[in-house]
Amino acid sequence: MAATPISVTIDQIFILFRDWLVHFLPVAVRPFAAVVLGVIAIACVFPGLFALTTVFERKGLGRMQNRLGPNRVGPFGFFQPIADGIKALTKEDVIPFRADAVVHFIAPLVLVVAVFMGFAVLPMGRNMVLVDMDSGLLFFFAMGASTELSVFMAGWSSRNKYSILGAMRAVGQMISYEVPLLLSSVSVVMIAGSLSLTKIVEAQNHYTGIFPHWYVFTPWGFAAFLMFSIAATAETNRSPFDLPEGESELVAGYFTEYSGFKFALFFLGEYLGMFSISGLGATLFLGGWSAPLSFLNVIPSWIWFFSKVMAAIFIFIWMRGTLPRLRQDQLMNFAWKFVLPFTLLNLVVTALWRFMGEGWARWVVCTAILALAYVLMGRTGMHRKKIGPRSYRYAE
Amino acid sequence: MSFAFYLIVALTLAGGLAAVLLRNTVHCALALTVAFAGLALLFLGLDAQFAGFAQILVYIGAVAILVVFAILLTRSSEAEQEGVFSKSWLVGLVIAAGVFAVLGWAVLASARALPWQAAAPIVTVRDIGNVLVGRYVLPLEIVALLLTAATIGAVIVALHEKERTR
Amino acid sequence: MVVASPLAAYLLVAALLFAIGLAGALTRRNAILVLIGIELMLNAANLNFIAFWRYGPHPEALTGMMFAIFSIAVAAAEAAVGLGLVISIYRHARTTDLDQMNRMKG
Amino acid sequence: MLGEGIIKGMLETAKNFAGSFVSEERLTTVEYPEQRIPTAENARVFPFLVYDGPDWQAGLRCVACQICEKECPPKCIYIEKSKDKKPDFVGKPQIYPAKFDIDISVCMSCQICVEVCPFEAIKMDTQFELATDDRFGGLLMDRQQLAKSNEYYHSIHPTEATEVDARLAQEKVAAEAKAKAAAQAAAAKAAAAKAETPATGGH
Repeated sequence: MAATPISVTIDQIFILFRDWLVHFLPVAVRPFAAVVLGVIAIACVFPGLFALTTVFERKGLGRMQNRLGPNRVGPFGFFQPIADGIKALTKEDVIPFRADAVVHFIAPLVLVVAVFMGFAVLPMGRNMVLVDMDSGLLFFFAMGASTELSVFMAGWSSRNKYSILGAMRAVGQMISYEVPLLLSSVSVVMIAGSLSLTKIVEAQNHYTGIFPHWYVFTPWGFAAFLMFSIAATAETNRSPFDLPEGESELVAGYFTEYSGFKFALFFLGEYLGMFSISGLGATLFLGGWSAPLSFLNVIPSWIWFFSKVMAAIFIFIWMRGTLPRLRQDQLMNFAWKFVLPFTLLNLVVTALWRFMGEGWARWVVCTAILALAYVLMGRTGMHRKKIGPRSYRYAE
Repeated sequence: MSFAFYLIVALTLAGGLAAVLLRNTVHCALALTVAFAGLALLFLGLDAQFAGFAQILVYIGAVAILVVFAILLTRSSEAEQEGVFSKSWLVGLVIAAGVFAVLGWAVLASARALPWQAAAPIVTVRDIGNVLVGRYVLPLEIVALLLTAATIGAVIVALHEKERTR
Repeated sequence: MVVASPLAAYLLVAALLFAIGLAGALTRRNAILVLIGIELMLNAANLNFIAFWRYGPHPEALTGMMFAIFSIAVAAAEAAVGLGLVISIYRHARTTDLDQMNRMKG
Repeated sequence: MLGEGIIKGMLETAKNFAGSFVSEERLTTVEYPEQRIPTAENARVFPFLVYDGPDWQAGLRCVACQICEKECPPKCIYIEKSKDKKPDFVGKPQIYPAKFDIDISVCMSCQICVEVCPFEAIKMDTQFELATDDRFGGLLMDRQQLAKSNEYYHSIHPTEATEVDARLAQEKVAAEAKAKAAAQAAAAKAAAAKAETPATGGH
C-alpha cells in the first residue's frame, strides 16, 4: 500500500477497520459479512445518538424556557437516558382488553424496521454507504411511506378513540406532506441527474475557490430546502406539526395505549425518523459528507455528515421550543395551499435553471421568480383572518 | 428456484388469501399490504428494482392507506350481522377456479417453450428515465392527465353531498 | 409436479394471485373488499409483465417494465376514484354491502 | 412577510437559551431538596393538635367535642371520647380524646375543622413531606403523631398563634374573673345563707 496521508486514513478508518475484520473470514462470505458489520454499526450508532439526543433535547428545551432541564442522574444529568431506558424496560407491558393483540404487537416493530431500512442508502462519509443503490432515493421514500401504515395499525388496534383520532390525523398529515417532500427532492434529482444518493453527494462535492457547490446555495435549492425542511418536520410529527401526538388533547395520539418497551420503540422510531430525514436533507441539499469550505476537507467526512445531522436536530429542538402547535385545518391548508404549489413552481424554476445554462442571468431570473411567488403567496394565501368579536348563531 | 423464492411466494399468496378471506375488513387491508410487500420482493427478485420500490411507494404508501381510510370512513370495520360473502359466492368461486384452471393449463402446456435462462438485464434508473421521456412519452403524458383527472374526480365524487335527498 | 422454468413459476404464482383476487372480487359483499380483489388482480398482471420482461428476448427495450410502471400509476388513480365512489355511495345509501345496492334509482 | 413571526420567535428562544448560561437570575428553577423556599406564613397542609406545656397528653387542648369530626367534609377525623376527665387550661375538668385519628390520605386540607373548633385545639400544619411507602398505616396519623406543642405553632404561624394566645389568655382571665365572681357570689350566698341559717335555726 502506498503511503497515504494520515487524514485519508482517519477519513476511511471505519472502512479500513471493516475490511481488516472481514479479511479473517473466507472469501465467499466476505461481502455478506461486510454488510452485516455495516448493519451492526448503524444499529449501534443511531440508537446511541438517540439516547444522547433525548437528554440534549430536554436540557436545551429547559434552557429555552429558562429552566435547568434534567441534572440529577450522573454528571449534569447525562445518564438520564439510561435511567429512562431501565424505566421503560421494567414497566408493565399493558395491552388493552379490547385491543387487537397481534396488530398491536406488530405496529411498533414495523415502524422501527421501516425507519432503520432508510439508513441503508444514506452515505454517511466517503465510501461509507451500506448499499449504494441506483434508485436509493426511491428506496428511502418507499421505506418512509411504510411507516404511515404502522402508525395506522397502532392507532386502530388500540381500540381507543384518542388513538384512532391521532392515527387518522398522523396519516392524513404524513400523506399530505409526503407530496411536497418528494417533489422538493425531485428538483435535486433534476439537476444531479441521478436517484443514487452517493452520486448526488459527489455532484455537490466541488468548490469554486473555497466555497462549495451545495444545492442549498442556489435559488431553487434554497427554496426546495426550505420546503423540504417544512415537509420533513411534518413527516416526523415534530412541533409545530406535532398535532397527531399532541399530549394536551390526544394524550400522545396513536401510541396512547402503549407502555413500557413498545412505547420506547415508538419513541425510538420517531427519533430515528428525525435522524434519517435530517441525513437525507443534508445529503440532498447540504452536500452530504463534503466539507463546507474546501480547506476543511482534512477533517474526516463522517464528522461533517454527523455534524450536519446534529445541526438539523438542533433546529428541530429549537423549533419545538419556539412554535405553538398548528390546528388541523391550518396544517392541511398550509400543505395544500402553500407548500405544494410553491414546490411545483420550484420544479419549473429548476427546469429553467437547468436550461438557461451558465451565467449570472439564471441567478437573477430564478431568484426573482421565487421571491415574487413567495411574497405573493404569503400575502394572498396565508394572510391572517380578521377576527372580530365573537358572534353567536342562536344565543342572541 | 431458491428457498427465498418459495418463502416470498408463500408470503404473497398467504397475504392475498387472507385479504379476501378474513372477516374483519381492516385485517383484510393489512393482509393486502403483506401481499403487496411480497410482490415488491418478487419484483426485486426479477431485477426490477425501480418497479419494486415504486410498488412499495405507491401501493403500501398510498393505496393501502386509501383503503383503510375508506374502511374507517364507511364504518366497514364493524362486525357484519350477516355473512361476509355474497349470496352468489359459489358461482364466483367456480368462475375463479375456472380462470385459474385455464391460466394454469396455458402456462403448463407452454412451459416447455418458455425460456430457461436469461442474463440479468442491467437497467439503470437513467435508462428508465430516458425511455420514459423518449419512446413512451405519450403514455407518460396520458398517465399524467389521467392522474390529474382522477384526483379532481375523486375529490368531486367524495365531496359532501348536498342535503337535498331524503 | 416439476415446474419447467423460473418464468413458468412466476406465471403460475401470478395466475394463482389473479384467481384469488377474482374470487375475492366475485364473492365478497363489501364494496371495498371487491376493490381489494381488483387490486390483487392488477398486481398479478404486473407480476406477469415484469416476469416476461425479465425472461423475454429484449429486456433492454424495457417494454414490460414500462407497462408495469404505467399500470402502477393507473392503479393508483383507479383506487382513488373507486374508493371515492364507495364513500359517496356509503353517504347516500348508508351501506357498502353490494347485495343491497340493487336499485338503479337512488 | 410570511415567516417573519417565526424568525422573531426563534430569536426570542435563542436569547433565552444563550442567556440562561450567562445570567443565573434567568433560571427560575429551585433545586428542591437542597434549596428550599421558606414557606409562606399562611401555608397550610394538614391539621395538627396543639398542646400547652411540656407534656402532650396533659396539655392537649382538645376536649373531644367532636364538632370537627362532624363537620369534616371527607370524614377523615375519628374521635373516641375518654371515660375520665382531666383539667383543661382553665382548670375546668373536661373529657379528652382517648383516640384522635386523621387519615391524611383522605384529608383535603379545607381547614373547616380549624374554623369550627371552639377550643383553638386544631390548627393547620406546614409540614408537607409526608410521603411514605405504606399508604394505609403510614398515612393514618394518631393522637401522638398529631400533637404538636404551642411553641411549634408559634414557629410556623407566629402572627396567628399570638392572636390565639391573646384570645385564650383573655378567655382565661374572663373565666377566672367569672370563676372569682361565681366564687364570690357563692361565698356571698354562702355567707348570706350562713347569716340566715342561725336566724332560721333560731326557731
